[in-house]
Amino acid sequence: MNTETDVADKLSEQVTTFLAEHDPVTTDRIEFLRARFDAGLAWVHFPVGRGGLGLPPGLQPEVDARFAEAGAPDNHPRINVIGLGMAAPTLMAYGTEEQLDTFLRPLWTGEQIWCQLFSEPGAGSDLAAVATRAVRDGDHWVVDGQKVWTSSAQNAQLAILLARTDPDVPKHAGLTYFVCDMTDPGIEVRPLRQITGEAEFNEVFLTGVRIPDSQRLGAVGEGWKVANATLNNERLAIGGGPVPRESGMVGVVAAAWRANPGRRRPDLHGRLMELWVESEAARLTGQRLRQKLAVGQPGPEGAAMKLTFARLAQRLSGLELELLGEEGLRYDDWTLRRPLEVDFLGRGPGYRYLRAKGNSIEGGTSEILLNIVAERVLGLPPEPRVDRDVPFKELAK
Amino acid sequence: MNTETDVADKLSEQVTTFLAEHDPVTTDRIEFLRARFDAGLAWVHFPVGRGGLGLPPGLQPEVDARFAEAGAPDNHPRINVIGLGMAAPTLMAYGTEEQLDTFLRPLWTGEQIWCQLFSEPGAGSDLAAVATRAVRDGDHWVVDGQKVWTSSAQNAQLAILLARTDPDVPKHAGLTYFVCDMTDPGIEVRPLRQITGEAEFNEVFLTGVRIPDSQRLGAVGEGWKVANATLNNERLAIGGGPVPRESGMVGVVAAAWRANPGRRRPDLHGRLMELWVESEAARLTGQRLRQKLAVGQPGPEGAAMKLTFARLAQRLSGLELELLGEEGLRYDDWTLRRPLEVDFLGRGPGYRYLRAKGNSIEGGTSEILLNIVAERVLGLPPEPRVDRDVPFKELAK
Amino acid sequence: MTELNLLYTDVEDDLRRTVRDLLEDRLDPSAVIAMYDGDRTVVDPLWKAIAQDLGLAGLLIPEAEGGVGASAREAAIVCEELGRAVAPVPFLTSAVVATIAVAGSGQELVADLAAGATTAALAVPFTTAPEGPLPALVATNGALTGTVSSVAGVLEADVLLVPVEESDGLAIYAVPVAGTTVQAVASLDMSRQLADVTLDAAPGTRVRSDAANSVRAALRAGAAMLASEQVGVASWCLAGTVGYLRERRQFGRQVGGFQALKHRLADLYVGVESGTAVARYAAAALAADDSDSQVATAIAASYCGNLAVTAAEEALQLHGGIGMTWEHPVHLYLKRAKTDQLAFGHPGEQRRRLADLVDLPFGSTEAGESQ
Amino acid sequence: MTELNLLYTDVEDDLRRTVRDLLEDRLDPSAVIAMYDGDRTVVDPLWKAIAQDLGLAGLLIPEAEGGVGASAREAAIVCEELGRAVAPVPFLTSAVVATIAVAGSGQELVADLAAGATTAALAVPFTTAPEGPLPALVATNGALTGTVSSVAGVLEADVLLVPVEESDGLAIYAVPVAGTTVQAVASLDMSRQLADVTLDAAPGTRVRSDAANSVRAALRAGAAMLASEQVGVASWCLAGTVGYLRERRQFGRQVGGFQALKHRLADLYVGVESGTAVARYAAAALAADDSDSQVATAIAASYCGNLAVTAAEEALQLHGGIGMTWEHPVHLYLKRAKTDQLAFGHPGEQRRRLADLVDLPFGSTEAGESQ
Repeated sequence: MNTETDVADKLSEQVTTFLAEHDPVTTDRIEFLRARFDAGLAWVHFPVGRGGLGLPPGLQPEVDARFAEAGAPDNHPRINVIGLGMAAPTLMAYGTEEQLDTFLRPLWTGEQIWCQLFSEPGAGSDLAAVATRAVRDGDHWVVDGQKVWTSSAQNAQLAILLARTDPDVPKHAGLTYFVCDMTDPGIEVRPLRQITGEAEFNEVFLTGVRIPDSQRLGAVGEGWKVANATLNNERLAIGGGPVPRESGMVGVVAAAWRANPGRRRPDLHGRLMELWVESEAARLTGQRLRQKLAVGQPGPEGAAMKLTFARLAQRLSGLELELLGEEGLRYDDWTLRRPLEVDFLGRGPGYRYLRAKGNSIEGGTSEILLNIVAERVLGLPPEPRVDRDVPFKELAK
Repeated sequence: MNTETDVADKLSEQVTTFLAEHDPVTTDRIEFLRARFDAGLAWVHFPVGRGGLGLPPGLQPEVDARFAEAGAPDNHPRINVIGLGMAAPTLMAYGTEEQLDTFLRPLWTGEQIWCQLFSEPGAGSDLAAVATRAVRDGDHWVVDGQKVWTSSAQNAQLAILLARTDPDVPKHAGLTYFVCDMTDPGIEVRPLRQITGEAEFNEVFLTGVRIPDSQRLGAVGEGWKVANATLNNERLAIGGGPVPRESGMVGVVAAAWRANPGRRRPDLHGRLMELWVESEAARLTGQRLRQKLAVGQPGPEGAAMKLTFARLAQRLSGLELELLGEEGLRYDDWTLRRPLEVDFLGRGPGYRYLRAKGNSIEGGTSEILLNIVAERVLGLPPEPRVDRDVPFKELAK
Repeated sequence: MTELNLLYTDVEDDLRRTVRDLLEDRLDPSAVIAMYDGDRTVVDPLWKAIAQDLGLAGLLIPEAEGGVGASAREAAIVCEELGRAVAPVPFLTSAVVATIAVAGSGQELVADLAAGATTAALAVPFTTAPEGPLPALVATNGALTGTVSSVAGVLEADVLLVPVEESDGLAIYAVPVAGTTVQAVASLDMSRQLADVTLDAAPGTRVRSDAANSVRAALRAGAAMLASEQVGVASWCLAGTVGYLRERRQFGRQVGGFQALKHRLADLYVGVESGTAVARYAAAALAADDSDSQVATAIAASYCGNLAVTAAEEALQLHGGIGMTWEHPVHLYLKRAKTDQLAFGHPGEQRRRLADLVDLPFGSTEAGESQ
Repeated sequence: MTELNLLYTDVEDDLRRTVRDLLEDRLDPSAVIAMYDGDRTVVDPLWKAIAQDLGLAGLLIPEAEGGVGASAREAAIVCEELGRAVAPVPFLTSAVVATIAVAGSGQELVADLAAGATTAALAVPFTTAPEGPLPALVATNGALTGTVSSVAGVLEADVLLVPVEESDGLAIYAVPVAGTTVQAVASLDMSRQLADVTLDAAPGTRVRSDAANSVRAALRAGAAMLASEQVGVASWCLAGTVGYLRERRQFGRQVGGFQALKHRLADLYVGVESGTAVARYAAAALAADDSDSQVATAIAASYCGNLAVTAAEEALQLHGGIGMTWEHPVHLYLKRAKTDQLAFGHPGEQRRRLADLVDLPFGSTEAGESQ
C-alpha cells in the first residue's frame, strides 16, 4: 500500500511542478498540450517518451482533475474519441518507433483528428467480412471500397483502416491494418442521415487511395488481430471518475417526474422507480468496475456495462415520452445537421428516444456483446462457424 | 354454409336418437360408452367404424356438450390424456386394421389407460437421442432401457414406446415405434418426485420386455416419423369449447386481489392488470385458433398457445405469492403423493407456483417451441446440426 | 352460441386486398420519409383515392345517409392496412373519429363526409383518452374562441368539430378550418403530423347538442380502431424483419438462423397473433354493439399500444445499422408506434379504466382510494 | 475521495473461503432436501460449527462485549455464502437481526449471543418491512400475551425478542422460547422454516426500552444482509446452470452453446454483477454508518429480491426436466429465493420507501396523494 501511495504522491508533485513551470492561463494552448505530453502527463500509463510515465492507468483521472482545477486547456477529448480511445492504444501496441514518433503527439494534442474506417455495408457485426481491397503497388497500397458509420470523417486528418489484402485465404487471415490519410483525393465523404434527422456519421468511398507501406500497422495479414486490439479498447472505455447519482438519462426522467405532478400515474411511477433502481445498480456496477481496474483486475466486463447502458437509455427515454404525453409527441427539429457529438441532454425527448436506439447497435450490437459475455466471461461454447476455413472469395455474400 | 348447417343438424339428430335408445341413467356405464363409440359419436372426425363419422373435428364439442347435458357418463378423459390425445390419433394414422380393432375402443372407453415411454434422461428436448434398445428375437422384440417423465405409468395397461432398433445408422433413422404392454414382468415403475413434493410422473425401467412384432406401429426405422405425429397431436391439443374470462390461474389471482383489499399496492396492481390483459389476449387468441380449426385452417400455432400458457401461469402464480405475502410463504403439504392429474386450483398458492414451472418444460420446452415457431411458422433457418449424418453409436453422449 | 367471430371473413379479405393493392401502387415509403422534410405532396391524392375512389370515407355511415353502411370490422381492416403502410391519410381521424362524433345527427356534413367531399377532425389533443378531460371552447353567438393543442388530422381537414361547453351540456360545433389559425407542429410522427389550433371568434355551426356521449363514443372507436392500426404496424415490423434476416448474411450464415434472434422473433409472432385476436375482438364487439365492447376496447388499446412499440423497437434493433438510417423505412414505424402508444389514452390509462370495468379496482372499497 | 469500497478485501476473501470450506465439508444438499420431509438433524451441529467454532455468531458484536467487532461488510460475506449453499442456519435471524435489536443494551444476553451460547429471534413476521407495522404484544407484570405468525428463526432459537407496546413507547422483552407455544409452519422454504408463536402470560424480561429505533435498525440490517444472501443464491444459480449446460449435450452439441440460452445466461451474469455491486454498497454504507445507508439498503433490497427469483427461475428452466426433480438441489434455491423476495419488505414496498427517500414521490405535492 505504501508504494502505491508513494507513486501517487510523486505524480502529484510532478503535476504541481509542471503547472508551476507552464502557466495554464498564459501559455499557448497547443504549446501547453505539447509540453504536457512531453512531460508524460498525457496518459500516465503510456511509456516515458510516449506521453506517459509507465504508471497504472488508475492514476490518470486524478491528474486530469488537477489540470482541470488549474484551468488548463484540455485536448477536446470528445471530438477526438476515435483517436484517443482507439487509435492511440493500437498504435502503442503495434506501431513502429517511427509511427509512434509521427502520430502520437499530434493525436493527443488534438492537432490531428482521427476517424475509423472499419464497418462496411456487408461487414457489420461480422467485421472480418470487410471487402475493401488494398492492392500492393511498390512501396504503396492502393485502396478501393466503401466504408460506413464513420463519425468525424468530415473533420479527420487520419483514419485507422481495415482492408483486405488477400481474398484467397479465409476471411480472418486476409486483412491488413493501415493508417490512412483522409485528405487523399481518392476519399469521398458523404453524410449518412440517421433516424433522428441528423447525420452524425458518414459513408466514406475510397477510390484509388494511395497509402505508403510505412503506414501499415502490424504485419500484412495480421489486420484482424490489430483490429481486435482496437475494438477491445472501444469496449473498455469506462470513463474516468466517479459518476454522481441521477447522471444522464435517469436524471432527465427524474427531473421530468418532479416537474410534472399533474402527469403522475401509478404505472409510470412503478416503471420510473424500477429504472431508477436499475440505473443506480448500473452506476454502482460501473463504480465497482472502476475500482477493480484501479487495482489492476481488468476483464471483459466492460461489455456488460455497455449492454446495461444501452438498455437503460432506451427504456428511460421511452418512459420520458410516455410521461410527457402530448409534449412527448413533439419533435424539436428534423433539419439535417452534422453534429460532432451526441447531445442527449441538449436536444428534446424525441431525439433522446430515437438516438438511444443506436446505443445497442454502434460499437458492437448488444447481441454481439451478449455473445462476448457468454463466451469470454462464462466460458460457454462459441457459435458454430461455417466460414472459418473457406477462402474469402468463395463465401456466399 | 347450408351444407355445414345440414351436417350439424343431422349429427344433432343422431345424438338425439342415440340418447333416446340408450338411457344415460340406466345403461351400464361401459356398455353406454361402447355403444357411443360404435355409433360414431366418440370422436366424430374419425372414420365410420372407428368411433367416428368422418365429420369435421369442430363438431365434436357440441356433441360432448349434448351428452354432458343429458347426464351421460363420460370416459374420464383427464385420466387417459395420453391415450385419447396422443395414442389414438397416432394409431389412426399408422395402425394396421388389426391394431385399430384391438386398441381403439377400449382406449376410448377408458377400459385401457395408456402412457407414453418416450423421454429418457439423455433424450429430453433431443428426443431422437433415445437409447432404449429393442432387439429382434423371432416375431418379438426384446426391449431394455430407461424411460422418464412417464405420467400414469402406475395405472396404465398400455404404452406407446419409442426405442432404438438400429444404432448403426444416424439417430433419426434407427428408431421404431411400439405399443408396449405395461403389465409385462420386465417393467418396473418408480415414482419420480417433483419439486412440489408430489410424484406425478415416474421413471420406467425396461428389462427384457418382450413385445410382439404385431404391436409395432409403422415400419422398422420409421419411429421418428410416427413419434412426430404423436407429438404434433400433443401440441395441437387446444381443448374443446369456449373458455370463460378469468378461467384458470388469472381467476385465482383476481379472486385473491378482490379478497385482500388490505394487501393492495400500486406495483402489484400494475402487474395484475398487465397479466389480466395478457390472459385475456391469450384466451381470445385461443378462441380465434379454435375458430380457425373449426373451419379447417390448422397450423403450428398450437405451439404458440402453449408458450403463452406457461408464461402466464408462471408469472401469475408468482404474483399470487407476492400478493398474499405472509400467507404466500406457507405451503399446504410436502407429503409425497402420487396424483393422477395436476390440481392447480385445489392446491395452495405455493403448489401453483412450483407446479407451473413444469409448464414450460413438459411436452416440449418453451425453447423448443420457440424454435418450432421460428422455423415452421416464420420460415427462419433451422439450427446448425452436427448430428444428422453420424451413426448413433458414434455420437458423443 | 353467441361467440363473436374473430376471423377475417372473405369480404374482409377482399377489402384488405383492395386497400393493400392501392397502397402498394400509390405509396412509396420514400414519400413518407419526405414528409419529415416538409414535403406533404403525397397526402392529398392518396387520400382522395382512398376516400372517394375506393369510397372508404363513408364506410361507417349508413347507406341511407350516403355511406357504405359497413361496420367497425371493415374499418379495422382499413386501419390495419394503413398501419402496415404507415399511410399518411386521415382515415382514423376523419372517417372514424369525426364521423362517429356526428353520425346520426342528420346534418348535411354527414353526407359530405360519406362522399369524401369533406374531411373533418375532432378538435381534441391526440392523446385524449375516451374518459379523459376534453377541451371545451367557448361559443358566443356562434363565434368560437379558444385553443386546442396537438390535434391530429387538422392539416388534412376542411372542417373542425369543436367540443363546446354550453349551459345544457357539451355541444359540437362545425368550424371551417379556413376560419381558424392552424400551427403545424414538428411531430415525432410526421406521417400523422399534429397541429395547434387557435380559434379567435371563429364562425361555427352547432351540429350536435348533448354531445358528450357522441364524443366519448368517437374516442372509444378511435382507440379500438387504433388497435388495429397498431396490429398493422406490428405485422409489418415482424414480416419486414423476418424477411431481412433471411436475406442478410453475417458469419457465413443467414442472420435469421441465430437462435437468440429466432426466439425473439417467435416471441414477437406470439405477440402479433395475440394483438390480432384482441383487436379483432374489439372491432367485432363494436360492430355488434356488444355489452363487452368497452372492456374489449380497453383490452385491445392496452395490449396493442405496447405491442406496436415492442415490434418497432425489435425491428429496428434486429435490422442493425441499416435500421438506424433515414433511407430505410423502419424508423417510420417506430415513430408511428411510439406516437400511437400515447394516442386516445396510454396503455396505463386504459388498464386503469379496465380495472374499474372488471371489478379489479386499485383502491379498497372499505378503505377508500388510499395509496 | 470518500467513495465506498465495493470490492472484496483480502480479509473478506479469507472469511469467505473459511465459510465456504465449512459448508462444502459439512452440508450436503441432500440434508437440506431432507428438511422438507421433516428431518432437521443437520441444523444444530452446522449452526454450532458456524456460530461457535468459527465464532461468527458474534461477528457484529464489539470485542468489548465479547464479540468479533466486525462490520456489516463481513456479515454480508457470511450471508452470501449461506445463500450460495441454502444453508439452514439462523445467522441472519439471530446473529444479524436479533443481535442488532439488542446491541449496546448492556444485557448479558449480548455476550451469550456473541459466544453463540444463545440463539435468538426477533418476534415479527418474516415479511415485516423496516418501516412496516410491528406486532406489539401486551406485557402485564412481565408476563407477555399475544400471537406472532410466520416468524423466521424461532425453531432454532432459545430466546425470543418480543416487541411490546408500553406507555412510554416500544420495548423489547426477552422471552425463553421454552415458555411459549411454537407451532412450526409448513413453509415454502423449509430451509428457513417459519413458525407461529403464541405467548400466554409467558414470562419475559425487558431488555430494552425506547426500542423502536433499534427494531427498525435491526430490520433494515436484515434487509441489507438479505440482499447479500440473495446475491449468493443468484450466484449459485448462475454458476450451477453454466456448469450444467457446459456438460449437458443435446442434438450433438453442448446445450450451453445454443445462442438463445447463452444470451439469457449473459443477461443473468449482468444481473448478478449488478446485484453484487448494490449489495456491497448497502453493506459498505451500513458498515460506515453512511448517510446514504437507508437509500443503499432500499436499492439493494429492491434489486436483489427480484434478481434471486429471476436467477432461480432461469436456473430451473434451463436445467430442463432434471431441475423439476426433488433430488436436484435447484428447487431449494427457487424456494429460498421466492421466500426471500417477500422478506423484510417486498421489492415493491422497498421502492415505495425509496421514492420518498430520493424525492420521487408518487403523489403530487400540490394535488395531494390522489391516485
